[in-house]
Amino acid sequence: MLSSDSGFIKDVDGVFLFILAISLVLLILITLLMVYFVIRYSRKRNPRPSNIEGNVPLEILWTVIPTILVIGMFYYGWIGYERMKNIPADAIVIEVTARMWEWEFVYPNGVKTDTLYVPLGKAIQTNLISADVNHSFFVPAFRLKKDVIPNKKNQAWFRADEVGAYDIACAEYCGLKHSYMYSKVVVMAEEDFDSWYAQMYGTSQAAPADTAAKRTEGR
Amino acid sequence: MDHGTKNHAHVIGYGTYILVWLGLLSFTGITVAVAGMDLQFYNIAIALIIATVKAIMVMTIFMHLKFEDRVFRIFATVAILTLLIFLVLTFFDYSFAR
Amino acid sequence: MSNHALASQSARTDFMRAAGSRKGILSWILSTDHKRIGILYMIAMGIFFAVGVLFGLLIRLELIAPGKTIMEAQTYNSVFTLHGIIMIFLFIIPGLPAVFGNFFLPILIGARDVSFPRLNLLSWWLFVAGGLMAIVSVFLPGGPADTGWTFYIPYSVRTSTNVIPALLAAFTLGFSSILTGINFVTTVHRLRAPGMTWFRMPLFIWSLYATGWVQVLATPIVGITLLLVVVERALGVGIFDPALGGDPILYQHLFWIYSHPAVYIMILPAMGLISEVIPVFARRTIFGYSFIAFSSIAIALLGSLVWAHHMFTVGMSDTAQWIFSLLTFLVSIPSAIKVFNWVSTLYKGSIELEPPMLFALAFIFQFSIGGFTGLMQGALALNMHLHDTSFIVAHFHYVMFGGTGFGIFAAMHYWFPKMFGKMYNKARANVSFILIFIGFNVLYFPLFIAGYMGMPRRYYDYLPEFQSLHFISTIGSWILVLGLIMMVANLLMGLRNGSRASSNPWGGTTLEWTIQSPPTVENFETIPVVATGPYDYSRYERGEHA
Amino acid sequence: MNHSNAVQAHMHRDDYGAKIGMWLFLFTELILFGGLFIVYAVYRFTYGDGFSLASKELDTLVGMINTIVLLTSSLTMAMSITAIQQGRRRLSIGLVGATNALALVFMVNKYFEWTAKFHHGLFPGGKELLERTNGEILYFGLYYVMTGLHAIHVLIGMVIMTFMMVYLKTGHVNKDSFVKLENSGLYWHLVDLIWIFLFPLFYLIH
Repeated sequence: MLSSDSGFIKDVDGVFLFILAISLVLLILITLLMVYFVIRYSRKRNPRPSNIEGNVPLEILWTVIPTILVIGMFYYGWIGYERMKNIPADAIVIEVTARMWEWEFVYPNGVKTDTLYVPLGKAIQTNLISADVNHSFFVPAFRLKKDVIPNKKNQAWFRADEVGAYDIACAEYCGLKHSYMYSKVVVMAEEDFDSWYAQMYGTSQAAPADTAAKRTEGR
Repeated sequence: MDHGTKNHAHVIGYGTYILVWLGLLSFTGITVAVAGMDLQFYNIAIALIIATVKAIMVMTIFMHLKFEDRVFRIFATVAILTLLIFLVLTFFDYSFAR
Repeated sequence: MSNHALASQSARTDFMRAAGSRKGILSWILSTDHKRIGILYMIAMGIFFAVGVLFGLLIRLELIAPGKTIMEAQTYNSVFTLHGIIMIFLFIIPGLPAVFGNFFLPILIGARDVSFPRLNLLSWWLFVAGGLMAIVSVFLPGGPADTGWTFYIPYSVRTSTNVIPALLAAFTLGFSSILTGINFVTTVHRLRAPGMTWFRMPLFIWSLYATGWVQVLATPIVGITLLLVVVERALGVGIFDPALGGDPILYQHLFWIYSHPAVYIMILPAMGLISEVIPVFARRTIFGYSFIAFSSIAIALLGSLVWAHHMFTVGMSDTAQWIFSLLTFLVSIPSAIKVFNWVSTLYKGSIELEPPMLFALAFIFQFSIGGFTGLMQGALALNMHLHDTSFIVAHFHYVMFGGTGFGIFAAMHYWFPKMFGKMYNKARANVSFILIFIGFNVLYFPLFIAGYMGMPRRYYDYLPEFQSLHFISTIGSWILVLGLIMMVANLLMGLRNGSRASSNPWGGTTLEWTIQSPPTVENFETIPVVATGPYDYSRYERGEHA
Repeated sequence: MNHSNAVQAHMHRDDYGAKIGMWLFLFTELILFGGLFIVYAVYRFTYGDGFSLASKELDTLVGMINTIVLLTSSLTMAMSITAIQQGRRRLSIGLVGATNALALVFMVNKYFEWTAKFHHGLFPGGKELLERTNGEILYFGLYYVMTGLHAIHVLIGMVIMTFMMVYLKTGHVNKDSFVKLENSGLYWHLVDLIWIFLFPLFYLIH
């Protein structure tokens, strides 16, 4: 789930916490004021209302402050996104094909798998190709999502910083088995990956172990 | 703003209409003639500019916008601007590297 | 209004009983009286809402546990598609404008009807026709559409289900919505009573006016887009289909050019309604009238420019990404202004927590949550993670249901005595409110958490780690439905044998409270002359209230 | 706003309001076609070569004749309003009739143009067309949809004109009450306006 680490986790979670903190302060302020006013100025306590028509300085204040806050939010969101889209030049390029309802990964040496094996700490670039309808390449653990659109060459990248297996989901509705279109990113230590890669070379099909790794089977 | 009886106030003469019509026909001739030349990008620009001029002529005279209340002109401007903004914002996606 | 006028008016028959040239049901379904049309909409919409709720309940029930619970995946996909189509096109969009706008827009500006009464009736017929088409598409061979309400290309071209009837239904409903918009904008321009200047209009009217413009200027885009999918499917014309070189993303652009403003068609009238309710129950004038009025226009304007924030993950140009992200953040400001003004309207008021007020206050709370979580999705980096997860589902239900839905409920409780001349049981209304409020939040809040954890939306099945959240959510749906049933039953009981309501049970100051309940066919015997703003509560301030 | 007028509007017919309503409706039509123009613009941008190639197959002369026909019909339509304002009923009927006749000429022309294309196999799903490049397929897709939708509007216009001729004849539309004719005219001019843009986009720009 959300236990792993990739370059974007800090960015995404950082923006989230930033907006969440501001939102919570404002939400609590609004709610408490509302509740306080309802009690303090209930008809029993305050039978005679005061018709205050408005207050221009106040209006300006609560226009300007939110404007500054949201521009700050925009800025942090943008900075984080910049890192997501700048793919390092030394990234390993893996072709990802999405079709109803499975993923296929093709490595630079022609190896094909249905599970994505990647070395630890290396930048991985995924070239996203759709064989039929729209899909979306979603790795929640890496805070990574990019749509896979026919006729369009989308790319995404990530760098996994912890060994383990993480879910790949399809996040764009694609029909009957949309919810079963899961696969895994398996992050291996670099030497493990190298030996796996060398061993796989020449075999174009996925190893039997791959299917076992898929969570979707048999459900 | 006074209106209500406005309908009867502006009777536009046949002559005005015929003049506009002649103008429209000449612009049609010009645009066809220009299309025959090879001016690359300017072909598109000229064709669209002439079409816009013709459209303005139809709207102001044939459709009486020139003689109607201001509110109609504001409305028309809002609608056309809306469409233009839709177009421009869509092209913020297409005309930059994706 | 003088006592004499009141007495003579009470003797007149109200619009419910008035004898027209036609008898029986025809006197309703062929009526051009804006009030009858409003009630026709209410009935039709109520039925569709019940169906939509049922589908929602089925979705939640299926998701109570992983694996198959009550239905197959294909059925589930159709059910959530229909839930979306019904709730959006047949409930939320027409909810406030078509029902309460029709009934109260002419009354609130001191008119006898809308500008084009026959066109108004046509809108209702188109609405019914569209609704029937959507229902018929379920039973035709091929099965109900399973594309999601967004009809994304290329799936909508490839699936063998009945997409065309569903598209034509949506198109017809869009047309109905356009005609209502044209009618309202014209009515506001032409039929305001003497003295009813623009800045003496009730804020509900301002919001309907802004909504009308959005209906007129945005709906045709989705109309043509859906038609293009129809010709693409029916005739094989190459427009969006990638197999013929088409661009699926262009479809998304066109779809959201309408469908994002549509969100504002849904929420603006609710905001206007809240601006009506709060002053009445706080017995004081609204805080910052002109700021609320202008923020409606600003929302309509800015809201039309932010559509591509539904598409941050499709791979748009970077320029488009940041422009749409920035515009999205800016549209939150007028909404924030409204919220602050509403809360300030409570300050030094004389507040009575009647049922409509409870719904209105819940609106502010839930709409705020919906708005704040909307900010999160506007942030580009965060959007990459949240897009198409159940976080989004929770967010838009907080806005659409927690906002507009609660607005509709507030309107129902607020105007019920005026529309029918009877009063419902307030204690039961309060209990149903509490159930709805609790049920709603229990239902949707867990989906925020699940979404952040990576639960994608439109999933028939899910990983075991999400089970507890889905379980809580499903429990919430039961509480919510219980509350809804109780609320509707209470209103229906009020309709049957509620106590007689006076013409002004809440002490409101807008024009509808000056006429009898239910109103006469003509609304006003003589067209009123307006001399003050809409929320003049100075008599309460002076302590002189009857 | 002058309120005595607004009050009057409650009791009498509201020509001014009718015109506002008509204009609002025209905006929806404008945006309806606008959506298509956006599609056109994006695809011309993406598939410039295919569009250029395909557009050369349309006959500029046919397009020009139809442009002149529609412009002239707009003229007769506009003049018919002046005629009824002056109380010249028969002239007005004649001018609306001329508009209708010109619309018919437009449709006949269109019919021959389309059938010629069909003969060459250039229709949606046609074998000839499917063998071409994506840009050309999209061009012809848009050509049929946009001119087709426009033609439907011309047909609707002809129905409206026929009604107007009847109304003029029966006196339902007369010297003092001609807003229906005015609104029909507005509609007709919009149909013309759309064509003013369709013509260069499909026939002239290569």
